[in-house]
Amino acid sequence: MSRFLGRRFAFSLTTLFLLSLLVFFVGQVLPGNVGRTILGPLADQEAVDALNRQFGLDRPIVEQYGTWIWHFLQGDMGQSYIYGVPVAPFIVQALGNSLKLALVAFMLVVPLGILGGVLAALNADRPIDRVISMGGLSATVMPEFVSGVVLIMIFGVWLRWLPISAAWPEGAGPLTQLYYVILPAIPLVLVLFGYIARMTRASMIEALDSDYTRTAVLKGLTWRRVIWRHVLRNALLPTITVIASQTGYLIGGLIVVETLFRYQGIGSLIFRAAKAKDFAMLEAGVLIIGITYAVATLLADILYSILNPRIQMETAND
Amino acid sequence: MTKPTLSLDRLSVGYRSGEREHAVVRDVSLQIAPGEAYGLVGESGCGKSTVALTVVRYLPRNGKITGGSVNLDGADVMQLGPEALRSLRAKKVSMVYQDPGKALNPSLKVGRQLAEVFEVMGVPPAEREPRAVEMLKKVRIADPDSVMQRYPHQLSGGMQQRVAIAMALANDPTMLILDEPTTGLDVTVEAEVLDLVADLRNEIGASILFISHNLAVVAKMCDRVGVLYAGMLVEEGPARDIFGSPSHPYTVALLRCMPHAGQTKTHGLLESIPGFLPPPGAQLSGCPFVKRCPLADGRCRAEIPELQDCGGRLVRCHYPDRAANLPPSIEAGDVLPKPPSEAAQILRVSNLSKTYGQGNHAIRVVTDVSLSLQAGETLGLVGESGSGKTTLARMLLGLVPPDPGGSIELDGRPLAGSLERRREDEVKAVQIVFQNPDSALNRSHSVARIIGRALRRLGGFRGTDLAKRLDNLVEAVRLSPRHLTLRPRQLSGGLKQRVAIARSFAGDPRVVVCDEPTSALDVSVQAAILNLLTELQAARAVSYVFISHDLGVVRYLSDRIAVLYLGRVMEMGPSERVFGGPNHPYTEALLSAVPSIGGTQTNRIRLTGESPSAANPPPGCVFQSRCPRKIGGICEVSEPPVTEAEPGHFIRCHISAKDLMRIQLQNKGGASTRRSVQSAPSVATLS
Amino acid sequence: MTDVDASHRQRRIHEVFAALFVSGSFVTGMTIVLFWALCTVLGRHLVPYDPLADDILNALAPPSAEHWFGTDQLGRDIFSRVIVGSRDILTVAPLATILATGVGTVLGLLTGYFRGVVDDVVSRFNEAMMAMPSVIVALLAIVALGTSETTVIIVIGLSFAPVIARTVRSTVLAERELDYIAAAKLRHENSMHIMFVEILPNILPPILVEFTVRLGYAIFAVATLSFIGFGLQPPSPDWGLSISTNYSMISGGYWWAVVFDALAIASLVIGINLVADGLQGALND
Amino acid sequence: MTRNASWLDNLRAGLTPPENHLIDGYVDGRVSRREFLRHGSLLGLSLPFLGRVGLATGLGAAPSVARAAGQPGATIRVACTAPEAEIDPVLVGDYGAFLMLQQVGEFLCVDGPDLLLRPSLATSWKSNEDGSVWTFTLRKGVKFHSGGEMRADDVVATMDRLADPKNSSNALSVFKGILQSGATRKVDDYTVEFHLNGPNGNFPYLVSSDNYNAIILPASYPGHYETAWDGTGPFRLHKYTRNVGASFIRNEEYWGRKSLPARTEFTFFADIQPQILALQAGEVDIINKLPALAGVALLNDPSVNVMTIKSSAHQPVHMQCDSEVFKDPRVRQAVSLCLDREKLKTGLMKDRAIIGNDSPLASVYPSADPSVPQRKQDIRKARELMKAAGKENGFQVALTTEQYLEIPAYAQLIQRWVKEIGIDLTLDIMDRNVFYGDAVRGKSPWRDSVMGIADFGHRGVPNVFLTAILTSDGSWNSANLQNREYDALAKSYIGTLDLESQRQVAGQIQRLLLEETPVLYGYFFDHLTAMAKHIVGVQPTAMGQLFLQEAGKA
Repeated sequence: MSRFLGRRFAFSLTTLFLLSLLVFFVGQVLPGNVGRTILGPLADQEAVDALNRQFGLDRPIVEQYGTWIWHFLQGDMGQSYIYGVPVAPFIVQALGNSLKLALVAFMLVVPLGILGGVLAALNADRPIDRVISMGGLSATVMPEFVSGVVLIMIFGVWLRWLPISAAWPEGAGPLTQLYYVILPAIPLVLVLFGYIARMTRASMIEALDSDYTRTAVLKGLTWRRVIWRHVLRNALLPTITVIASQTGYLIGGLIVVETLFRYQGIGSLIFRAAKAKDFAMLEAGVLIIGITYAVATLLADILYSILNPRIQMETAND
Repeated sequence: MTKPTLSLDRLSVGYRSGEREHAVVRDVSLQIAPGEAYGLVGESGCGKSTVALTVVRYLPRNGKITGGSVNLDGADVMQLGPEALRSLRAKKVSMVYQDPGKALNPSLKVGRQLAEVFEVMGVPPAEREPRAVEMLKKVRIADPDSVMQRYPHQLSGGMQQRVAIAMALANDPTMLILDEPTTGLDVTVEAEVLDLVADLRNEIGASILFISHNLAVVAKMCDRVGVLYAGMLVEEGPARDIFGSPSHPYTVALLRCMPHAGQTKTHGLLESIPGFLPPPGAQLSGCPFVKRCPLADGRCRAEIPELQDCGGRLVRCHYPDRAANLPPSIEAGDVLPKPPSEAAQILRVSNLSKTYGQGNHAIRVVTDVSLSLQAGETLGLVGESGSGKTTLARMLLGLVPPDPGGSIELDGRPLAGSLERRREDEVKAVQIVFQNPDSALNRSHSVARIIGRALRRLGGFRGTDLAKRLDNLVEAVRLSPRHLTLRPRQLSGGLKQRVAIARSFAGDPRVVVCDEPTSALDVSVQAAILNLLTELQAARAVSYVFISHDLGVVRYLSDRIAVLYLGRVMEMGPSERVFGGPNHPYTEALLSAVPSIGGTQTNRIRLTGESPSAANPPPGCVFQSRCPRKIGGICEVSEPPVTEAEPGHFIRCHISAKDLMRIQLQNKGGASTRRSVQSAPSVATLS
Repeated sequence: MTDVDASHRQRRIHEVFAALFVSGSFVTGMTIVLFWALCTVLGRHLVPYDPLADDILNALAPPSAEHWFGTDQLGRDIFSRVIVGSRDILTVAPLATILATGVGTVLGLLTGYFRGVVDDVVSRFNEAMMAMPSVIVALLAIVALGTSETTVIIVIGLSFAPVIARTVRSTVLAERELDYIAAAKLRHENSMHIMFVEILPNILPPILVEFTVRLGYAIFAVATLSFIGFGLQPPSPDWGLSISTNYSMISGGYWWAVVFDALAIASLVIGINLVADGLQGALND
Repeated sequence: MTRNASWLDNLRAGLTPPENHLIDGYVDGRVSRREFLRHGSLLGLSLPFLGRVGLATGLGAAPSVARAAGQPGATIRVACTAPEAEIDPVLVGDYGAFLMLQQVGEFLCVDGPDLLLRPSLATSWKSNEDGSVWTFTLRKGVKFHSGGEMRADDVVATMDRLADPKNSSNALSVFKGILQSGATRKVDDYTVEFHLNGPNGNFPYLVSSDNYNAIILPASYPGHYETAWDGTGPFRLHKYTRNVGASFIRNEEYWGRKSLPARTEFTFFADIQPQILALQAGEVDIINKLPALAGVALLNDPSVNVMTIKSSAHQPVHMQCDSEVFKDPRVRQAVSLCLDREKLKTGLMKDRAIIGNDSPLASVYPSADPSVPQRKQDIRKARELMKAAGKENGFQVALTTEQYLEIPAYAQLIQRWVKEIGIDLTLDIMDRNVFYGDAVRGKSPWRDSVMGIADFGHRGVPNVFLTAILTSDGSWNSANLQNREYDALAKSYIGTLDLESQRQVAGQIQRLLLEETPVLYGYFFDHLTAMAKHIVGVQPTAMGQLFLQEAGKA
């Protein structure tokens, strides 16, 4: 077990290292000339050079990367080009908000998605399955700005049930915050519902068709008990990993949702940074998403290995 | 007659695929009396498992009963409401199937799954666990408390099946269905499980429906037997009668396909059944067997025969009395391979080992194997799963590089361990026929492309030359040019294996490794493939390394046999000597484990205990942990020497060949069951 | 003798096609996708107005016989814009997906077949790519490289490649254990032959399914980039862009300025998913 | 119409010649009442005074803004764009930022919603004879939020800070060539003199709310404005969160009438669409700056009031006069002749605009010469000009601009129109921040592009537009116009105090710019403020500021 964890942890670290290289490459090397990118194609070369010097971009690449990552590890994510202040507080605050939104979305979508998948699997190829599967699938690929706009129109403008701006008043308690976050969470729920339902449906059907389910049914167990004790137990294990694989999207992929609903998360932070070409902010934001994702998948793998006796065995023997 | 426990009345079942309904069980009627063991045999696709699933009303979603009824212990199964059906499953009927690893829930401990049966029965929670332990003891699990705490994947296949049987018997059913319960298990394990079932029969008094493709197993286990063909019951009667004097041409032909005890290739080719099973759902206008039956006439084609009573048995044939004189499918005078005359060694293997992993995790799957192969000779490699026979074969081919130290020589010249470093002519000299043609043939390439590519690469043929060679080769493996444009999935299993054989012969190989080439095939097809291999050997003077777990097949084809256990050669010698004795105790156990139809069953040598893992082999003799002939401390301490019992017959044992011979003759006389029982407890604790 | 047999087995091939065309989802999806594909190719010749022709005095006219879907805030014909609007997205997204599939397949084949250190490194790299949502990767690269259709294609293509590589790799891992690979090695075939001639044809079905699924996501991504202003630029009649500039119009009663673009995106993504679903069903049966 | 001449004469006693000239013009009908009031306020004549003149002439009284019937103690919620960078009164140039500043800070005088200058921290002002020295009298008893009383030293320090080139203040665009550092002098604690580089007839506008950087700060202002948010205004900052919003509370120590609302909340938006939705969803009460095109949904919404203020805000299209394609003025004229200005006004601006005539002297300015012929769309003539310039085959050029308000639509319209004369415009529409860059040549796509569209907010007087944008050394001369004649005219305009003389110079400028056409002025659009029906007492300015001290819910 510890061997497995150690290896898994080393994998995560490698991934993060590569991610940092990638982000650094795209953010600082690929543009060729950050100063030029910021100042635009028409700018004076002198001005460009001056800006690059200011960013320390005239130093060797390896040195730049080293400095950047070393500072990052110490919590110094660099200075914002726009605000002239350290990036870290922005990132920390935005990450906190994103996690809140992600948590709400998860708490809504995980039970719903699993329920949907289970219902679809139990009624496979019947109308209810078609509705859940196709509906979920379509919702998954529907751009959030389509669903988001529709939600704003219906619940915000016409019915006025929910605030369309996800900025809760200062000092709001958790319940008030929740009230403000529900509407932006719905597009996420829509996007993830189909995904989780589909995965759940597939593993449910696999479990339902399995020999051990047949054994359980032929034991004379009630259907309910077969489902709860034998089918779900095995079918839901893969769902953990599926859900974890969506954290990257949930933490940082929400540009549209966060912009539409004015939510101060990592997505909108990155979006603003991108618009303003605030590279330090952009790189830090993307790296934070990667770290969150790596941590989430690591946790999911650990959870999976705890819940799945076969993994324990394999690694014990390994 | 007493009221039968199970009665099927003109049962028909179909599967829906797309818009069509395919009949898989047609009009099957049978009864099983209380306490009776009824065997249902037939080749794959004949509908046996569907019958079993219909009895418990657990057909797949697309399955549908299209006619008839099932009556189980007085209840009409088709008419039961959900609760009644559940109760029937809980109390009256149990089922054990193939692949126990899948039948047990992987994420629940064995104890919990077993206790669940008692939960369904309404046993108070406190009593469930003790009763579960009791059940495990009943199926001879030596350490039930520890097994209760384990997950299924932590048990061996044999143990898993015991647990499954324990679960099936826990509710004391009136009807026990065993659907291929030993298929996929090793011979010795199969024998144990079968012994267990046979022993328990007396205790439980349940009726048994035993389903198997293995005629010998059914013959051993059952009172009465029904033979299914294309979803129809073609013959039914007492086991002894059916196997002794079959009355349906299909049954007759099927029994002839199997190599008889002692039959070898020098005696002549095997009989086979030409043609194919009608596909599921085919519209039958006459006897389902008509296209393959040498006796068929106009009436057989026009009219589906009824099951008729022929003196204590039922036969679905218009001419049941003619079956006994069914003409043989092979003409006399076919070319037979001559035994190798001059001892030209083609392949020589010395001290070959293979270790996977490193350090603490090293697993040595082949240890210090030396053997040789002569021109035109067949060397049989026998052993159970984990014995290293496939790894050994792959080392010969160069697919798996051996550990340093050993050597492989071809025609006296050393052969590189890895394929990449072998020369073209060395590569084409050693080829293989794989076990599973579905895996061995590229499913997206046509037959012509598969064989043509081999001819081009291995034979070096181009253009018209290649086309000519292709035709020759296709003809040689008895395929027709029609097949050339087809893709593997459009071919039956037998035809696929012919394509694979054609491919391996494309470069005129010196040695062909046959890795269980017929184990995925039905008996009737197996014979044809064995015949083909025999003919090719005769025509091309090729040598075979023939791997199989089926001793009958090995005996038929092999000139010499090597028996492997845990990566070591335990015994090697000429075929007739290995089958005649004296034997290594392991060989002895293997031989005695094989069920045979003939009924001249020798006393079983029971191996108890689990087969050890190659990662953790026992000290001393690797077989000592299961050996019924273990003589004491020496077996646990030192590796046994290899002794030459007779010229060319080697045995790796501390017991001398002479002593072995003596013991084994005694056993054949019927005296040693006691000995094996005695030895059982001492090793069982090792499990 | 084998007539029955062969025809039976041949039928199974036909069954895949039959299943596809019997499957309502595939036919519906294909119809929708083909409709938009047609609009992409012929759009400009099919529409009654130049999608860029403004008629600003007739802005925001409701749907009428003259303007079926009404006009937008510059008086441009929305019907023409919606029809022609498929062009950019249905050029960019499929090209990106083809690139992703190509790169992903090659990567997946190499890593799955060779395993070893290369596999470890590339797999970690893929994981690193997958840690970032594709829209974010795209954003990062577009900021770095500047907005252009080529950039969007390359960036989306490369950011989807790891997912496809992972799918391909896992099928290759299963495939390389099959004996026909050993048989090929026993003919001294080189690795290229084994990967591209032996393995590739067998893993095409999952690649095809993955392609359709990814195409849906690519459309999602391209539309999203347009919506946030990092994709296609005005005056392209692109749907995401249109929605982005008009969405508050709905509440003022000018629903037609948004609804048709939204329906267009919705129908396209649903169509593609129906196709993917149909393919998956038919190939898995 | 009766005239009370003696009263009028009484009133006129002690006025400067320009002031008397203005009254003459008004009485004779050469100057409209609106122009009279506006110019009068500029000259330092108080509104009550002007009202009395109006009454005396029988032409009606000055408008007065009545305190609306709003309930006190309300919370007023405003939607606005987010400040784009750190808020620093010296530096800010973006609308979101100066709106924040104006909530806490005050100016010497305010260019109000009716485009009349009215006193704020200065109670009155007066120029010398030629308009080169302006004297402002400061209000007494004004307290900074930080505690001290506002005095002349603070005003001097504030103005010097803005005028000092070292501080690279955004206000330099206003003060450059007019007011230098050190030229603001304290007379006594409550009197300040501005010694200008030369005569300037419009100077008070340059220290009014029009010059949004010119909020009066303590002399001791240490920088880092966001730490203290000092000022003298009716509201104090409660909380400011970057990118999210700001809230302000009533300043109980305010020198004037205490503000009605207890609290104001500003919510920052990146775009106009969500602001519209937020207003319709009832989450904000006011959208301070509503573009007509995008806001069309609100213009017709019965639950929303849209306040319209005439303004000189515009979106100039520059063509670089030294570029290969635009170096010939005939080409620039041809481009201008492609514009259908009527369409721009009614279609693009929903009639919330006035037509422009390729000069910044919009007709809202009293000084604009109405006799200059209006340029109209004339494709035929445009083609002829192109031919004459040897460009009958057209050319390709990039139109660089920003993603802001209706500019993208405007750009698309121009793109379509100039196609008629063979010009192939490629649009390069970028983020606003990026577009302006550092706003100096070499560091700003705006300044460096061959053709571009910028946006300028309202100014009470056209001085900045005439100088910074069009003079040879103008700091925002993106068209690179180098025209000595124009430079002289602009200088002369600025030095003129007298309305009629101004109008005469203006006419020359307008004609010259029609000839040169370095910049297209298609329209000047109204400042629109959308409010929920129940909100009253809000006072927007054309500049984009928002005075909320009188606001309330009806």
